[in-house]
Formats: sequence, structure tokens, C-alpha cells
Amino acid sequence: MGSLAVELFGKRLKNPVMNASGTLGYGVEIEPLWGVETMGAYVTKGLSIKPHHGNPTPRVWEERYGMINSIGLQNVGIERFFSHYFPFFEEKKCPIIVNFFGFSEEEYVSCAAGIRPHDLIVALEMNLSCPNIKKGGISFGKEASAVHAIVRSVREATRIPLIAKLTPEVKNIAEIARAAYEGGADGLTLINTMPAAVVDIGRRKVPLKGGLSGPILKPVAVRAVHECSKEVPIPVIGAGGIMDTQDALAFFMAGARAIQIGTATFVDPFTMPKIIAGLESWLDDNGCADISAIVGITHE
Amino acid sequence: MGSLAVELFGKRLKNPVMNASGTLGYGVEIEPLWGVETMGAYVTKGLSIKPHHGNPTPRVWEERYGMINSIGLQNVGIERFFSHYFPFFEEKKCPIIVNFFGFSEEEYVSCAAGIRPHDLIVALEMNLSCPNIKKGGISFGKEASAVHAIVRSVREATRIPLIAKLTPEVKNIAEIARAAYEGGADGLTLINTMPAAVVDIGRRKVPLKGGLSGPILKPVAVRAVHECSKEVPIPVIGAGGIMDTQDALAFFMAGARAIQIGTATFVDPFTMPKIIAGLESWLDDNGCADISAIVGITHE
Amino acid sequence: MDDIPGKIVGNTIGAGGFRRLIVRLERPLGRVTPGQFIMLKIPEREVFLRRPFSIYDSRGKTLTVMYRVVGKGTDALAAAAAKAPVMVLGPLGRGFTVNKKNTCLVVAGGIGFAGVRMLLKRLGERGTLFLGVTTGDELKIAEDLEGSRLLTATLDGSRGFAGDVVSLLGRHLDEYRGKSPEVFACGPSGMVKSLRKLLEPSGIPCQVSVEERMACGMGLCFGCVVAMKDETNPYKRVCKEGPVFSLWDLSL
Amino acid sequence: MDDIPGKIVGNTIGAGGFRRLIVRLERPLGRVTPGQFIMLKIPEREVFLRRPFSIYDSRGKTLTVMYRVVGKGTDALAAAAAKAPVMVLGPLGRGFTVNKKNTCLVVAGGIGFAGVRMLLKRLGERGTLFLGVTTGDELKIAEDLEGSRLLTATLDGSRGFAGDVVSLLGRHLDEYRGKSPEVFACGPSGMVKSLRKLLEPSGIPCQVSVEERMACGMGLCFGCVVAMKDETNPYKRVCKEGPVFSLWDLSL
Ligand SMILES: Cc1cc2nc3c(=O)[nH]c(=O)nc-3n(C[C@H](O)[C@H](O)[C@H](O)COP(=O)(O)OP(=O)(O)OC[C@H]3O[C@@H](n4cnc5c(N)ncnc54)[C@H](O)[C@@H]3O)c2cc1C
Ligand SMILES: Cc1cc2nc3c(=O)[nH]c(=O)nc-3n(C[C@H](O)[C@H](O)[C@H](O)COP(=O)(O)OP(=O)(O)OC[C@H]3O[C@@H](n4cnc5c(N)ncnc54)[C@H](O)[C@@H]3O)c2cc1C
Ligand SMILES: Cc1cc2nc3c(=O)[nH]c(=O)nc-3n(C[C@H](O)[C@H](O)[C@H](O)COP(=O)(O)O)c2cc1C
Ligand SMILES: Cc1cc2nc3c(=O)[nH]c(=O)nc-3n(C[C@H](O)[C@H](O)[C@H](O)COP(=O)(O)O)c2cc1C
Ligand code: FES
Ligand code: FES
Repeated sequence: MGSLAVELFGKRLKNPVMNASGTLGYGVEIEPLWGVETMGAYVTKGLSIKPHHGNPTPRVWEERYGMINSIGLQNVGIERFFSHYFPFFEEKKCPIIVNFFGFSEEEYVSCAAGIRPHDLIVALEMNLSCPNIKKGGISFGKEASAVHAIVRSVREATRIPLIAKLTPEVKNIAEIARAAYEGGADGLTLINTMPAAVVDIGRRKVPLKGGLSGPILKPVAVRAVHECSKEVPIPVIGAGGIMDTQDALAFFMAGARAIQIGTATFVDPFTMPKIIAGLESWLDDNGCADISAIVGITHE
Repeated sequence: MGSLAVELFGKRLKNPVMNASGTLGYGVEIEPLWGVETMGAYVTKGLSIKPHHGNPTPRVWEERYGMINSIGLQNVGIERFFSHYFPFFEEKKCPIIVNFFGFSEEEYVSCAAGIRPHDLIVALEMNLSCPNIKKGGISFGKEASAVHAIVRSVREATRIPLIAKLTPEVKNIAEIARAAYEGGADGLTLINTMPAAVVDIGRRKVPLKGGLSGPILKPVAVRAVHECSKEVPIPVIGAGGIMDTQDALAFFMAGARAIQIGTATFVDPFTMPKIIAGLESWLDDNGCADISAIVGITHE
Repeated sequence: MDDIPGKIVGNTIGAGGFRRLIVRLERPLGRVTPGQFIMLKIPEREVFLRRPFSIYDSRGKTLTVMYRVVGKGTDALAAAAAKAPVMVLGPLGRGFTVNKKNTCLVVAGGIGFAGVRMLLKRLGERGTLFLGVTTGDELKIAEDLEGSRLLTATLDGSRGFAGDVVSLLGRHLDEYRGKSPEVFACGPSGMVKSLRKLLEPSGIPCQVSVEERMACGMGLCFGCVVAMKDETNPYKRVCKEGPVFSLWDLSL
Repeated sequence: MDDIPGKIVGNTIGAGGFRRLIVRLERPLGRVTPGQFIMLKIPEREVFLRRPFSIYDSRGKTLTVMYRVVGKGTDALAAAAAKAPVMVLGPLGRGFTVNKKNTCLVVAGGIGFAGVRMLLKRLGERGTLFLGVTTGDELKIAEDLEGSRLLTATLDGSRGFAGDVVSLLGRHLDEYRGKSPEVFACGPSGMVKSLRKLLEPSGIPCQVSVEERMACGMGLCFGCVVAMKDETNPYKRVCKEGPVFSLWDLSL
């Protein structure tokens, strides 16, 4: 039988399927349906040094084949996550990736520095889409030089493997990928949501501006994964509109070593277990011993 | 009865509906179904100083709610357009917007300089998504300073009103809009296609990388129109996934003075006449005398 | 909680002019607390996200929802044919908590009736329903309720009290003094605001069911929050910590 | 050319194992040149673009298409029920040009038969069909052709010539020397390449119908080009300048 196990940042994960940050609450909420230990790793909601309240509603809006969210990074803060929720993952022996952000470089650094290495912590995932309040709210992830600098600072603050999660709203994502790699990132997650807006024609208002996610994002994400995984020699984790096994395969073939599922879970909460089973059958049906064999197979 | 007529760059157009460049051939092809004079203006296929052959196939691929194209700007060149196709528009008294591009700044300038002002030429539309072969293939439209410079050079080369057509693959489209405005652009067209890729899972290949268009692009385009029309005081022409009258209204309300329809024509070749009729009914149903009354109505 | 496949077996306009959707599920929904809801996958591909609906009735494998067409999703739902397949995720959220010692005054505005109907069924004779609707005809939605005392208000004045349901409650509130009254409410946000105004002086307990746009319905996305008075934790999830909250905790 | 609403009235597997789609149109398609095609809007929302199909038959308001399921669009088409609404844009492109003086040798590979069937009907006794298929059973696609002479090849060797259709043509080509032979072909790209190899020495006229992915089907998008020998104009649109080209103009 084909194997879905992957090695990522020196740790062995039972499969390469994870949730995308911010789309599986604190992990406990899915318990009534299936457990987080089903996944290769659980990715935390974006955490900050202090608790963060997020935006007023409306926070979500439906789009054709996708959605727009403006949650605004509501979270309980690093400290409370580790005191209150982490024991749940310890009990389940479920590996985690800690997604975090800050509104200044110092906040990023203190976040990373404040997380002690632990057997279950596979990596830290820096959300570079976060607005830099010191620099007029332009996000950290848009300029190669800025990405290089902040990744380097965070890199020096922790021994835990570091993933840079990139925004697609850049002029050349491969260049940003290289900057993150050269700054010391051990891996990349591609991509975060794409800025978008909706008009409510009846009310003649723009009720919501926020990040686009779901299938509508997939062709942009596939391109980012394809180009960046050719550009840098570190593992790429793919995210963006993965709804089923076929979509997952497209990301692996484009160059992703692991994948994250976000919006699909809202449409069908069993998406992840279904994809894991689907990938297993696909390996068997295709006489493929190991999912790694198809990673990046589309690269010329 | 409400009026769809708009004034754009000092010319009166009978309605604010145009085709998007490259999606209505040379204008003659649609003749068996309806005439180009149905539109406020016809936008030419992207023209270059010399004829350009474009890319090998596959050039088009279907996506969920959209498509990817990699035509590669095939065109007969400025000269042949004016000798061979322009008389058709003269005969029909159909205003045109001339979309053009170059692979170097000089090519842009010679294109613009080579087009003589004419009563029917409403404006020139510079396609800034085109790769700059001198600068390693990075497109002209991605860096504010580069946009400012090239718009300024082209501005100096022609008396015809100048529209800058922007790519969404930038870090901050409002900043690019401002650069174009300050460089001397009289208007903006937003947006061009979004770079994307597909994986053919069966063949384990990436058959096509190219530009994403269609409804899948709409929320990104709406945001660009909303933000840029607040940023700069020049007219914005909206494009990206407009399929019906509702979509068109969303663009006007977001801040577009005129709209362009591209991919929708492939799905239903009568999209443009239908939207023109739909907008007329909407004005009447809503007691609105003039389409301009709702332009930018969502701005705070 | 479970995600259960089902088929539409009924989808028509019922008494009072609101639509009733009846779904035959593959498995029973299980124990429902009144005030809980489901996330329904509407059988139309263009509707991407599920939509939340109160559990109007649930018996064995038969689930009923009462709904109003207000937009794209509910419009597609109204167009869905019999036998169309749906997915039903639920029961979700925290429902009403009934204290046996209190006198239960249930306040419903329009379609908000759907959110308290199971509560009323459970309360039986112990419940009093204050029902506010727009036109007299809509009062028929309550016609199959037995036991509960019914007081009605119509905005068009055609039947019962002429005016809004909170004013109606105001007229009767004195009657419950000393009887440990507790209010259970579900209705539009305007109704909830008036309710607060009315009840603020007495501060009597009041549980309200709140609505908000949802993406997941199970606490995963933090999309459905409502503002709370608690400044250290100003946003709670309607789908997880709610939809029923104490009126006095909400920041309206 | 017109964009005509229609309804599916037949959609089943016909003789030879290929599917036949029959559409009843609101208006007749009008005059069709053999080799022309239509763009069909498949009645399934998830199929975004139309798909090109040769006009297999067109009489009054009845249009027939013969097709093979190869991917998402044709799969959805096969699943489409009777009465499903479609849109038919056509007739499109430039078909075959028949010169009365020539002897017409028609070469079809598999589903490529759909592209030459109208031509054969028009040619009647003047046409000779060289039909190549995979299995003997598939030869039934030509059973309702009257008049034309029929030579067959099967790859499995079960009937007719054992091998590919171009080799079959090669065996017979000499018979037409001095009779102004002209070849009309439609089939997979491999067949077209062999055909060129076979005919290159003699250089006899040959018109081939070419396939390419399309978005618009009417010359608007330049998505469907085919490479030509002409270096000053290396890409022509299959949907507009084609789908029928002289084999000798193509750069294969
Ligand atoms: C816990 C809960 C229980 C509910 N129970 C019922 C019920 O039993 N019967 C019923 O008819 N409706 C109920 N609703 C409201 C119902 O979910 C919305 O009417 C529905 O989601 C609208 O979808 P739409 O696509 O038709 O509207 P849209 O096109 O999305 O929006 C149309 C209008 O509806 C409003 N709206 C959209 N989503 C919601 C939402 N989740 N909550 C409130 N307003 C919304 C919008 O602001 C807009 O004004 C409930 C909502 C919640 C949160
Ligand atoms: C002028 C013309 C006439 C045609 N006539 C017929 C006909 O009479 N009967 C018939 O069965 N088919 C015909 N085809 C081919 C038919 O259009 C394709 O099979 C169909 O578009 C595939 O759609 P799909 O979504 O099922 O396949 P996809 O999922 O898009 O692709 C599946 C496979 O089909 C190939 N393919 C996709 N589109 C085309 C295309 N436009 N042309 C050729 N190959 C394609 C792909 O490369 C791939 O290998 C014709 C094509 C053209 C251009
Ligand atoms: C509701 C919601 C909340 C999100 N929160 C975060 C977050 O806190 N940190 C982060 O890095 N990404 C966040 N994202 C982005 C996702 O992790 C993911 O990158 C994106 O949604 C694309 O994947 P999808 O299309 O599968 O949802 C969020 C996305 C959604 C929809
Ligand atoms: C087939 C095709 C060809 C295009 N060619 C050009 C072009 O030559 N010049 C240009 O500026 N934009 C070109 N575009 C972009 C469109 O003009 C338009 O900006 C984009 O497609 C978004 O609109 P839509 O979603 O309505 O198609 C092309 C788009 C398509 C689909
Ligand atoms: S709807 Fe997702 S948390 Fe409530
Ligand atoms: S398919 Fe658009 S030009 Fe041929």
C-alpha cells in the first residue's frame, strides 16, 4: 500500500494534509466530527503576542466559488493558546504548526522567541500578510527586502523550523520566496488569501473588503506553488481552494510537499478525512509507493 | 428614459459598455451577430509596432468559472490595423480605443507616436502587463516608479488621451494607479488578467500558464476599481469577470465610469447587447436619469 | 453533532405565508435543545456556503425548517425540487436554558418564531407566546401550537394588538411581577433593541437568539461573532457560544 | 451564423458505439458547408466555455452531433437529460471546398468521421470513404451512408484492412492516378502526419479538418491557432480561417 507519510523539517508526519490557519478554530471544535490527529499536523489559528479582538461584522461574504473574509485575526494570544489549548494536542500526540503574526517586527520576534521548542511543534508559520502598523499598514510580505529582513530577525529568535506564509498580492512571488529562503526560512506556505471586495447592489454599499479564499483562488495558488518550488530548495506547503483529491494532486504535482485545506471545510466538514482517503486510493490505483514521488513532477 | 450616454476624455459615447482588449478580435468577427457600433466604443486587440505572432498552443484552458489564456499578444501590427481594419470603424462611425504594447519603452513610445489623432479615436490604452525584454521580462506595470516613467514618456509622444491598463499582480494597485496618474495618464483600465497556472493531473504536466479571466477575477477587480477610483481623480474603466447587468452595476457603484466585457462574450456572444439593454431597464426601474449618478456611490 | 445526508420531501408555503422545508434524513438528528440550528447545504451548485436555519421541528429522521426568501441562498432553496439531496450539519450551537421555577415569556418577531417554536412545544402550558407579525394572516404560523397561551400583535393592526410585539409585552409585563418572569426572544435586531429598552429598568432575565452571517456554523472560522459587553472578550461566536445569549451580556 | 436556443431530444449511444446528440432548435441552423462546426453550450453550470463539435447532420430545426466522451465537458454532455436547454452557435468556420472535376477520396479516423459525414452525404456516389477505426464494431458508424464507396481499416484487424487508414489509402492511391484525386481528411493528429508523409511525394491536393482547443469559436480570442508554413503569418485561427486547411499550408 502506498504511503502518505512525509518528513517535514526533520519530523515524520503521518500524512501531508493539514488545515489552513484560521479555518479550524482552535482544533477542539471539529472533535464532534473527527479528531485533529487525523491530519499530518494541525495549524493553529493566527496567534499574536497579546489577545486580539478582530473586526466587526460582517466578517464573511459568499462569492461565486469562494468567499471573502475579514475576521481581522481574532485570537486568544500565544500565552493562552499554550496554557489552555496546547494540552489537548499533547494528549492527542498531534503535531502542530504554530501560525503567528505581529503588527511590528518586534512583535513577530517576541512571538517566535516566546514559543519553546517541543517535540510536537513541527514549525512556526509566520503570516506575512499582516499589516505593519509602523509602516503605514503595508503588509510585511510585499517587498523582498522587507521579507528578507523580518525572516532573518525571527530566524535568529528561535530554534524551531520556520515557515514563511506568503501573500499573493505581490509583484513577483518567486522573488519573495527567494527573499524568505535567503533570510533563513526552512519552508514556505503558499498562498494566503487575495484581497478582494464585494458590492451589495441593493444597498449600494461595499459591505466587506477582505481576503478571497476557496476554489476561486486555486489557479493563482497553483502557479505560486509551481514557480516558488522551482525557485527555492525548501519545502513548499500549498494552500488555496483545495476542495477534493484531484485538487490536492494538482498541488503535489505543482511542487507542494504538503497541503492545507481551509474554506473547503466550511462547505463539507469532512473534506480533510476524505482527501486523505482519496490520496491513499490514488496511490494504490496508480501503483505509486510514496506520495513524494509525484511532488513537483510537472517541473520541466 | 434614463440615459446611458457618458462623456469620456472629452468625447460623448452612447453608452459606457466596451469590449475588453483581445476578446473581440478585430471587431469585424462579431458582425454576423451584432455590430461594434452597438457599444460605446470598440477597444482594439493589443497592437504593437511590428506584427507579433504570439504563443504556440494550447493557448486557452477552462477553469471553474473562468479561463486561462496565453495568446501571447498575436496581432497584425499598428500599421496594418490602420490600413486594413480602421476603415471599417470609420464607415460605421464607431469610436475606438487603441490598446497597444511594446517590449521596450521605445516601442511603447513609437506606437503612441505613430497613431495620428482622429475624431473616432477616444483614447490610447497602454497595456502595462507586457514583459519588458530589456529588464529581464518583468512587466512594465509592477513598479510605481517604472509606471510613472513610462507613462510620462508615452504622454509626451501623443496628444491623444492616454489610458493606463494595470495588472493586478502588484503589491498595491492604488499606488500604481497614482503613479500612472502622476505620470500623466488621463484614465485607467482595471484590471488585466491575473497570472495563473493549471495542472493536467492525468498527464502530470502544467499545460498552460497564463492570465486568468472571467467571473473568478471579479472580486479582485471590484476591489481594484473601488480603491483606485478613490485614489485618483481620473476616470476608471472596470474590467474583470463582468457577465451580466448585476455585475456591471457592481463595477459602476464601485467607481467605474465605463466597463469592458471580455470572457463573457465567449460564453454568450450577446452579453454586451444584453447588458446595454439591462442597464437601460435598470435606470428606468430605479428612476435614475443617468448612469453617472451611481458611479462611485459606494465610496464613503 | 453530525453531518447527515437527506432528501427534500416537502418545500411549500405553509400556514401564515412562510415556507416550510421538510427533509428526510438518513440518520436522525438526535437530541435537540430548543434554540439550536443546522447548517444546510442548499442543493444548487452556485450556492457555495451552507446557510443556518433554526430547527423548527425534528422527529426521528424528519427535520422541518421554516424560512423566508431574502437572497440568493434562500431563493435557490425555494426553487429546489422534491428529492433534491441536501446535507444537514447539526444540531449546532447552544440553545435556550429553561429554569423550571421561572415563568417563561416567549417573544417572537416574524420568522423569529422558527427559533422559539421547539421551545414553546417543550414548555407547553408553562409558556406564554407573545407573537408579533406584520399582517393578521401571518398569525397562522402559530396555529398548531397547543397549550401555550398566545398573545398577538400585528403591525397592520388587523388582528390582536395593533403595534409591535415588544409594546405588547410591555402592556402585560406587570402581570408577571413576583412570578419570576424570564423572557426568551427571537426576532429582528430592532426587536431585540426595543426589548432591551423595555426590560432594562427591571433587569429581568432574558435570553435572546441572535443571527449573524455564517461560513462554518461550528466555531471554526470566527466569522459570525456578536459584540459583547465584556471588554476583555468583546466578540463571541454566534454559532458556538450562541446563538442564544443573555440579553444583558450583549453590546447592541 | 446565429446563436440558437435548443432542447436536447436525443442523447444516446448509437451504432458503432459513439454517442449521438440530437437537438431541436428554435430556428433552423441554415445553410451548412460540410466541415463546418458549432459551439455548444453544455447544459451544466460547471462547464464554463462552450465546446466545438462538427455538424454531423442538420435538417430544418434538427441538429445532430456525434461525440466521444474525453473529459469534463463531454462527460457532462453525456449526462445531460432530454429536454435540457442548450445554445448552439453556428454554423462556424470554413468547411471543405469541393471541385467537381476531382475524384474525392475522403479519409476519416475514428470520431473524425463526424467531420466528413456531411461531405460524404453531399458527394454521394462521387465520394469514396476510407474509414479507419479501432474495432470492427465501430464500422457501423458508416452504415447509413448510401452511394459512397467504402473501404475500411481496423486496428484490431477484425474487419477490412488490418492496420491504419493511411496505410489503407496508400494501397489504393495508384488506382486514382490520372483521375485528379483530391483527399479530404479528418482524424487525430497522428493520422494527419502520416497522411502528409504518404502524399508528400505526389503532392496531390488534400484538405484536412484540424482540431484545437477553443474559447470563442468565432475568431474573437485567437486561442485556437494552428501553425502554418507561412513565416509572415505563422498562426491561423482554426475556428475562423479553418477548421479546414490545405494540408500543404500547415506546419505539422
Ligand atoms: C442561528 C440562525 C438561525 C436562523 N434561522 C432561520 C430560520 O429558521 N428561518 C429563516 O428564514 N432564516 C433563518 N436565519 C437566517 C438565514 O440564515 C438567512 O436568511 C439566510 O442565510 C440568507 O441567505 P441568502 O443567501 O438567501 O441571503 P443573502 O443573499 O446572503 O443575504 C440577503 C439578506 O439576508 C441577510 N443575511 C444573510 N445571511 C444571514 C444570516 N446568517 N443571518 C441573518 N441574516 C442574514 C443579509 O444581511 C441580507 O440582508 C437564521 C440565521 C441564523 C444565524
Ligand atoms: C472544429 C472542431 C470540431 C470537433 N468536432 C467534434 C465532433 O464532432 N465530435 C467529437 O466528439 N469531438 C469533436 N471535437 C473535439 C471536441 O471539441 C473535444 O473533444 C471537446 O471539446 C473536449 O471537451 P472536454 O471538456 O470533454 O475535454 P477536456 O477535459 O477539455 O480535455 C480532454 C481531452 O480532449 C482534448 N481536447 C479538449 N478540447 C479540445 C478541442 N477543442 N479539440 C481537440 N481536442 C480537445 C484535450 O487536449 C484533452 O486531451 C471537435 C473539435 C474541433 C476544434
Ligand atoms: C476564515 C479564514 C480565516 C483565516 N485566518 C488566517 C490566519 O489567522 N492566519 C493565516 O495565515 N491565514 C489565515 N487564513 C488564510 C488561510 O489559511 C488560507 O491561506 C487561505 O484561506 C487559502 O486557502 P483555502 O482556499 O483552502 O481557504 C484564513 C482564511 C479564512 C477563510
Ligand atoms: C483571450 C484574451 C486575450 C486578451 N488580450 C489582451 C490584450 O491584447 N491586451 C490587453 O490589454 N488585455 C488583453 N486581455 C485582457 C482583457 O482585456 C481583460 O482585461 C481581462 O480578460 C479581464 O476581463 P474579463 O474577465 O471580462 O475577460 C485578454 C484577455 C483574454 C481572455
Ligand atoms: S460561522 Fe464559523 S465560527 Fe461561527
Ligand atoms: S476559438 Fe477564439 S479565435 Fe478561435
